[in-house]
Amino acid sequence: MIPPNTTRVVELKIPSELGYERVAREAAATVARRLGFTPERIDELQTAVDEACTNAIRHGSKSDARMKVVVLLSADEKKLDILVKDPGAGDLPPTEVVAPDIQAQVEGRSPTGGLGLWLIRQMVDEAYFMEDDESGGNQFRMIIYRTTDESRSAFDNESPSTDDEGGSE
Amino acid sequence: MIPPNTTRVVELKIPSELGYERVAREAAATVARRLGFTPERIDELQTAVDEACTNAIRHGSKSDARMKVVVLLSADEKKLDILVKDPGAGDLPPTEVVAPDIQAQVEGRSPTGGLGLWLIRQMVDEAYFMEDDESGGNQFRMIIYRTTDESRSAFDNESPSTDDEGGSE
Amino acid sequence: MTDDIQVTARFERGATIIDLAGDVTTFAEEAINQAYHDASSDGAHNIIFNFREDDYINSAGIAILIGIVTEARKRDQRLLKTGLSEHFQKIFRMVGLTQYADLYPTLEEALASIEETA
Amino acid sequence: MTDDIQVTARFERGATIIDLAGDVTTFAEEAINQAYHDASSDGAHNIIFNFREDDYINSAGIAILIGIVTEARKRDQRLLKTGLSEHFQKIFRMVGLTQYADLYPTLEEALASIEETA
Ligand SMILES: Nc1ncnc2c1ncn2[C@@H]1O[C@H](COP(=O)(O)OP(=O)(O)O)[C@@H](O)[C@H]1O
Ligand SMILES: Nc1ncnc2c1ncn2[C@@H]1O[C@H](COP(=O)(O)OP(=O)(O)O)[C@@H](O)[C@H]1O
Repeated sequence: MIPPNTTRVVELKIPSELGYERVAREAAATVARRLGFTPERIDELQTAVDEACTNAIRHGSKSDARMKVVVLLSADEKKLDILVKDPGAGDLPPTEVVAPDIQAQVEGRSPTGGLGLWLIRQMVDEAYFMEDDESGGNQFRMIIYRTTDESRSAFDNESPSTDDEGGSE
Repeated sequence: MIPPNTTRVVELKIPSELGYERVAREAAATVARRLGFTPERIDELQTAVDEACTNAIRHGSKSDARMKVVVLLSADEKKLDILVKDPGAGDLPPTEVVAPDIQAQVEGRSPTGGLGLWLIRQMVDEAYFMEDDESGGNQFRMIIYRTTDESRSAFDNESPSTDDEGGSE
Repeated sequence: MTDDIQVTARFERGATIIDLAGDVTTFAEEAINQAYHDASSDGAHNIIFNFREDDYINSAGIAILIGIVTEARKRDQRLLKTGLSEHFQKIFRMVGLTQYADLYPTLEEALASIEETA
Repeated sequence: MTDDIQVTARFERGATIIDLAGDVTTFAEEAINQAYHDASSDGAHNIIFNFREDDYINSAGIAILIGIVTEARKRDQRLLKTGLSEHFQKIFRMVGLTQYADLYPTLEEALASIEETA
């Protein structure tokens, strides 16, 4: 009935307020679990989504709770594709990501912080700001690919039969 | 800066496929935790949201994964207000909710099931289908009120200071 | 989501223990019914459904259990439930399932009760 | 979200143990710094940050810990970290925090190491 390999999309809008990134991180974890990703990769994904949303809240919306951050989680048989959109209320995001110099931070030669984007890069297969968004906001994209091992389940028509007639469930 | 008592809204769209109700249930729990609801009430809320979304998927969308169920979680200082919208692809929802007759089910005199709506009623302060939705779909509304005990936090401006300048976080 | 539930059975101190770990929903139907029927074929008299504190159970899961209660009555089996969180203990009581399947907080207490009545 | 973190301190076997339960994010900054400064004022030499397996730590939380490492170096204190999940152990290593604060899987192992070097 449903065409095979239909992409499943979960869309989430959260207020631009620190704390709500947790909703996004847990939604991503639930979707990834459903797709059969390993616990380790789900942990990595959670860190990536949390950092991306935290940035979208802090930098992309200046923590104004009247603004919104949108998270799109698109799953198909090959990958989980995540888009984090913010209103672009802050400065432009950086075009390069540098590894944090912890030693300099510890020795007080540079301010602490600046770990998020670098960490995201270590966690997912692809991560970048998309160019040319008509909306004027930022779009940050992250992808994790499913390994052959993870590519079973969820798309193999294994849902239980469900009719809407009630009776024995 | 932000007007006090601004309502915080989390919006979630999930594919109409069993399993995705879990994303909604967890999002509701996270928001409720943030509002200071007790663990017991969060458990109740999870059951209510899960059942409402399961119905929206099974009955309101006939489990067609190309359709969507929308969940709106609106929090203010008084309550958490939850709206579950489905495309209305099935029959009209019932206007009355009857307590399940477990004895009849166990004795085989009536089919098992039919617990969801009744259970929701036991879990939340208010629960009903809204009438007259222009969209032609169903809108199911659930409310839990915050007790005086729970009404602190989250709306008392206790967020940490967050600027977008980086530096020490 | 099929991976979200694990159903395993073992025999101990006069009872068949069916351990349930994960989400008890429609997706669990086949595995739970299978475990119950295997136990019945083996002539089990006391059957314990042993949940985990963090299992999630929805109304479809409860419907599965009602179905099993129905069969257990015909076979004159004793059903017990253990390990449920407070929340689901409350729901099982509200729904009336506790009339047909005794609730024990822990597996140990359920096993002790079986040994007493043996 | 302030309720999402619990920070408590205790003294045991030659070490100040700061137990962290919950989300280690910006919201935790005050509580963690406070606990660290109280320990320092009491003259603590060995300070163990004892996480829970299911704590969540984001980059803002790591920044708080880097801040404490910076101060601990000045005070010649020894910092240890215990109880972290595999995931956060890996992240702490990637970031380089482990150069400045020894990682032990369990609190017991950290305490034993302190007693050895005492
Ligand atoms: N969504 C965004 N919009 C605008 N700027 C961003 C965004 N995300 C990151 N940045 C910029 O990139 C810098 C580095 O981000 P990050 O590595 O996460 O560290 P931190 O947030 O601690 O500064 C930020 O300080 C900010 O200037
Ligand atoms: N969103 C909905 N759209 C249409 N019908 C609904 C919806 N929710 C519930 N119903 C109807 O109400 C009945 C009772 O629902 P419920 O108490 O949840 O039990 P069950 O889903 O097991 O039948 C369903 O069988 C269905 O006919």
